[in-house]
Amino acid sequence: MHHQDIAVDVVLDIYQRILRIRRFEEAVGLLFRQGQLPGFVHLYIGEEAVAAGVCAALTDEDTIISTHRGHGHVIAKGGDIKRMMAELFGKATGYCKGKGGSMHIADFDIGMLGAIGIVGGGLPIAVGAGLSAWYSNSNRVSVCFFGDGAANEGSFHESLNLASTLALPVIFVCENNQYGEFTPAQNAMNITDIADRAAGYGIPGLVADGADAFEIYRVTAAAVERARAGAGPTLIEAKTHRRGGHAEGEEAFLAGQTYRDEAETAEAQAKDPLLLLHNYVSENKILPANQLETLDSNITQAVAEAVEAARNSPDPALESLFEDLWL
Amino acid sequence: MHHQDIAVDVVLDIYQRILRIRRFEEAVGLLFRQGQLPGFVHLYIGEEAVAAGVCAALTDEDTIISTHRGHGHVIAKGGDIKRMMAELFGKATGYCKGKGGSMHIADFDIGMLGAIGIVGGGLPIAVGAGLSAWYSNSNRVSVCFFGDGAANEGSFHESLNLASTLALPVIFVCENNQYGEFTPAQNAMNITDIADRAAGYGIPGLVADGADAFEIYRVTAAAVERARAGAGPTLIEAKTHRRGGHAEGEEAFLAGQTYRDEAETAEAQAKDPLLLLHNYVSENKILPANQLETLDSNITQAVAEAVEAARNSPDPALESLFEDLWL
Amino acid sequence: MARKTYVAAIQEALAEEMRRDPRVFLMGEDVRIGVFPSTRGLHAEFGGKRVIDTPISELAVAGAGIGAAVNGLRPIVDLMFGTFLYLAFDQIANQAGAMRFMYGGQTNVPLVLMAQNGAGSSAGHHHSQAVHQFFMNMPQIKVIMPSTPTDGKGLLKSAIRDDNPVLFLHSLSLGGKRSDVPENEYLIPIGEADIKRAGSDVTICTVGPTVYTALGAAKTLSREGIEAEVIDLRSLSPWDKGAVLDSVAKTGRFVAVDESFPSCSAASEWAATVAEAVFSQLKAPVQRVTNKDVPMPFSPALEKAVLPGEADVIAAVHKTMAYS
Amino acid sequence: MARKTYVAAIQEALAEEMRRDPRVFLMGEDVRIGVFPSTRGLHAEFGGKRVIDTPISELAVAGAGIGAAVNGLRPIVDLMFGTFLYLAFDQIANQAGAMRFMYGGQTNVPLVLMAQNGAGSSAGHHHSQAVHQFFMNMPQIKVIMPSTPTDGKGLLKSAIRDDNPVLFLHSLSLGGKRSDVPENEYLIPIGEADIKRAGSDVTICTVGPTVYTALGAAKTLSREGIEAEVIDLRSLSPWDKGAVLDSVAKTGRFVAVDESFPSCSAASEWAATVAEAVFSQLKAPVQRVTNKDVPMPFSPALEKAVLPGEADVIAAVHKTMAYS
Ligand SMILES: Cc1ncc(C[n+]2csc(CCOP(=O)(O)OP(=O)(O)O)c2C)c(N)n1
Ligand SMILES: Cc1ncc(C[n+]2csc(CCOP(=O)(O)OP(=O)(O)O)c2C)c(N)n1
Ligand SMILES: [Mg+2]
Ligand SMILES: [Mg+2]
Repeated sequence: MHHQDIAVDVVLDIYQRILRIRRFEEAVGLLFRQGQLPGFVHLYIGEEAVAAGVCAALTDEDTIISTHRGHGHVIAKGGDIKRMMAELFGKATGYCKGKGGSMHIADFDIGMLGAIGIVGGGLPIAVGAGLSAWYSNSNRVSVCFFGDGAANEGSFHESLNLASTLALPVIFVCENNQYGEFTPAQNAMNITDIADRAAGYGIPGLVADGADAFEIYRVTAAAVERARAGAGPTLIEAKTHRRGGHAEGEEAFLAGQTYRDEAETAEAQAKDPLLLLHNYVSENKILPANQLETLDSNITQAVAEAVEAARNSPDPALESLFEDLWL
Repeated sequence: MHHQDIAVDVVLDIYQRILRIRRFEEAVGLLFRQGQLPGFVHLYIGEEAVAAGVCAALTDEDTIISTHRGHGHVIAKGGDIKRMMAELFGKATGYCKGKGGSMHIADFDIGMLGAIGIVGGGLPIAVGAGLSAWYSNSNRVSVCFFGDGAANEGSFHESLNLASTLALPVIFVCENNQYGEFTPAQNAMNITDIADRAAGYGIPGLVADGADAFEIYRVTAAAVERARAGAGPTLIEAKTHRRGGHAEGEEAFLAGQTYRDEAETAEAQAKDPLLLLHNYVSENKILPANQLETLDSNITQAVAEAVEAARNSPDPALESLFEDLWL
Repeated sequence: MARKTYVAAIQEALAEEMRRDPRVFLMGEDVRIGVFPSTRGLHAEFGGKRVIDTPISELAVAGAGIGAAVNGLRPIVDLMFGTFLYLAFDQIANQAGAMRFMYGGQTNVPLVLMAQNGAGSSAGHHHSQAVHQFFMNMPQIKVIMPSTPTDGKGLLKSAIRDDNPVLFLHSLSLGGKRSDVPENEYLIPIGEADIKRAGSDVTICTVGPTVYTALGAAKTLSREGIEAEVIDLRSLSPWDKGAVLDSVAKTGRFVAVDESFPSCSAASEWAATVAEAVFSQLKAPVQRVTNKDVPMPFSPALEKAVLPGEADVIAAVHKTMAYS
Repeated sequence: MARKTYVAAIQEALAEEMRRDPRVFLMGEDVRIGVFPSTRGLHAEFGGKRVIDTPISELAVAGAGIGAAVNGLRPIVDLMFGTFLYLAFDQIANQAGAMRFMYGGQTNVPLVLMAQNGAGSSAGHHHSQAVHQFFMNMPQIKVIMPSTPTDGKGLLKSAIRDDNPVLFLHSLSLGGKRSDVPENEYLIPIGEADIKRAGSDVTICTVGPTVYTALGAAKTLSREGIEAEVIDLRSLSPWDKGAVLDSVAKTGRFVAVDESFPSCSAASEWAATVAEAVFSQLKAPVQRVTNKDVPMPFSPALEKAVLPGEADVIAAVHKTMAYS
């Protein structure tokens, strides 16, 4: 891990994105365990360096599409944690007025084109976002986040091939956290690196360390450059770990069954992206310890305020059911 | 082209399969132009060596699945041209009692599990056939024919991955005839060899000359051996040419537009698999000329009889609509 | 006014809208050459960026249309046969129809999907099913199925200008049909029925190719002294309940004719709506005339027997007239 | 007889049938651990060859089920949520339902598909739609949606023994429901309704979780002196028309309650059938109670408002009773 080619303000920017995601997700996990959140919740803890590294390499005009595990992507793209938290509570003040929920947060104003609960469902839409940039001769790049499990959906294949055929400015970011629900990736495919599939579409496929935000930033920046130059899509596979379960409360599903061993959990812990970056920033004296603490407490404070605001927000009015329909 | 490692009776067997397909398809083309056949008709002329070479390497227990361009596969697997022709006429004596038609011929007794009109629709079913062999510890191998166009469907991806993950005895035979309808394969994918996609599933991918029935036979036999040994699926890409249009009567769609150049047509002509094999068999004196002629006239005669029989067969009774429903 | 074929009218609608609005573009398998001739010639005028041949990848192509639509374009995605929409079903049901609502009104999806619907060319089950009923069930997907060149042009133009996802269904069997198409620009609003034939004795409600079946039946019935009112819905979602209910209020008898498998069909929807809304005016039970409830056969004789025919419509009308 | 949960009853049905017939096996995403707990424990008993975890590939997995079924096995394919069936829609509509007919009776497809149907867990549009109406339209696909553990077990066992494709829909919201499940082996035939409550004034026809909504409404209505007959269809295709028509012949009033978007819904099918078949016995127009016609919202308050509730059923009954 090194940041020789990366400006310090970018380093700090990435650090803050990661920290903001972490504190948000920790709060969400707690709220869920307390029974305060409806629906399903899939946390991004352990994978933050991917969203942060990718989004730091994008402009506000570039767009992203996300998954059921989407909170981290929204925050990394600059989403408002107040409106996110309110959405998780299903409140009128949420990003989608309570109509979307955890798996369907969007912020079109910042190029966050929506989280999608259907595994693999976002890839074709991201291709369309890239197509619109290509069509309009804009400089925009479209990024799609998806998991190792999604890489086995037909939509993955069709989307990469379509984007490649039309040389669209799309970056496919596969977050290989080694599992689709409880199924190890290696039980669902007969290859080690999903990046190897890129060759089947005639596009570059790269493996990157998902715990190293700098590496993610670098490969994304290169892919962005390629995309803006009209050279077409790139597949980036970020090897990462989810620290928690597939969904919060999965213990109930598991009912005592296990699907991960301790060595793996230890590895995930050692490769925690926040820990690594925190150590890096401290050791390299990029920010003094007290400023790091202030940053953290500010973010923690903001999250707490978001929770408080969400809790105190009204439920959506029933009439809102008949709004946001046909124009 | 050589047959040093292939027994003479296999050579002759392949030759007859090819010839039977050719004469059948020529008759079908004529009938269609004469307006005698309902529906759509997609001819296999020019691609015969693929079906013949593949099926010659299979036993009667092995199964195949076919496409909209399926007549050649049925004949190569040993189908009855009388019942095929009757089906094309939509008659009660057809393979499917007139309910299937050109795009849906099946003969379960000879392991021909059906032609499928949905591009890519056969691949998952072929995986299921392979799964049943694996499940039952049988020696059976499942073969799926499909086109270059189908290789861009999500079903291709999911099927190859699923078969590979479970190490099923499935052979995926991609007949790359360079076109999906009027779209050149190279406009629909950014790679030259579809076989390269096999690496994305951790299985072997081979390119073979679809005009050389011996080569097709050889690569299939090797894939069959691999499959029977429990080593899993293989992707074979046969480079081939369709001599005619996508569908009979496509001139009407084209309305003067063209999508192929003369060089290509000339190449296809030079690589005509029947011509090549005929020359080979003659030059190598595998069968004397007069016996070759007898063979041909017998087949031509059989096809003519099939046409005659089909024409004279009754339409299906309307009550048959309410047969072949729930058991 | 010139008499034009359905195909020509659709071609005109596409070309006119592409000329009018540079955000409108067309993509699909072989739209350049035009497997269905309605897209033919557009490539010559608009070039490869606005008439895009795609790989055979229905799910991704439909989804790319959605992605382009939420990014300010107005894509027309041709998926060829209605049954191929099955491969894109997820994108349509889960995304296209829901996105605007699901994201709290942040976006909208001005997408047109095109496909041929139903049977008639003896192509077997995989190419001959009617699919409109599936999309009628999905909230926030508009569905149109015009039966004449004139309506086809006017409704397709409305669809392209519509800010919401619209499924435009046409029929191979109508491709050569002709009608008078105005020279001047015109639009036909989505959601308005057309009363094809006035009548006082029974209301026949239908859409698409069976409009002609119904009209044929009405002619025969008229010779017997039964005057059928034939309503061509033209739009299936939203549909013109007002026109239908007004007609039934007048005739007191209702026959729904729909090329579709019977259960949960459009005919069921219309019949249930009529039975619910104007029960007191009904002189006889509502009747449905649909496909037989079996897969689509290849044989022309069998195919014809599966589809709703004039005789079936006449029988249903006789049944409703005989009721007492 | 012991009181068992729905989940336990389904587990039993699967285990018993797998024990009985070695051709029966289960595959799907995470069936080993059991995302829906009904498949849990089967792997321990039957091993990895008969309880197969698959990649996330709905189209191929469903198609592989079909391929295995036509080759002599009896696959049970768990596709998890009903909306994920959209990705396998092609294989179900084009292949599973049609193959036997299309190939002239050469084969049959003894496949069971399982999925959770509908809303109730505040999971948003992508996980909360009801899908049964789509499959009811497809010829030759059987659809069952039992509401009690007892029915669940008996119908699922019938489905596994059925020689045709059957879609078994269950509901997360019913997973913890308990009922008396016989110790001895039993089957419940596909296609037979269960009259949950006898009544003389109005027939309420429903299926799945809304059976409880209807029963709750019936209880309240009874206090007002209105006796509703509540029919749990249990099977949607084929469905027990006889039971419904007999009931309406007696009560003269009909309310269809269906968790589904309204247009082309199961409710529409039932209402149309009743209006067609027993018109003369109807004392009031048929009524449908369905979802509101909007995408499924996340907020629990909004979700509840979209779904048919007891108050909606009561209002529909009041309407039909007040009619004159
Ligand atoms: C089409 C579809 N199939 C199945 C599911 C259920 N499901 C939700 S998340 C998930 C696992 C996804 O794995 P992956 O893509 O690796 O993402 P991760 O959860 O690891 O971030 C599954 C199977 C779904 N939501 N959509
Ligand atoms: C899902 C689907 N999409 C589109 C079609 C229309 N169609 C029929 S054949 C064909 C081309 C198929 O190309 P390829 O797979 O290369 O097979 P070939 O015709 O060359 O043998 C197309 C697009 C179809 N039948 N099914
Ligand atoms: Mg994963
Ligand atoms: Mg081809």
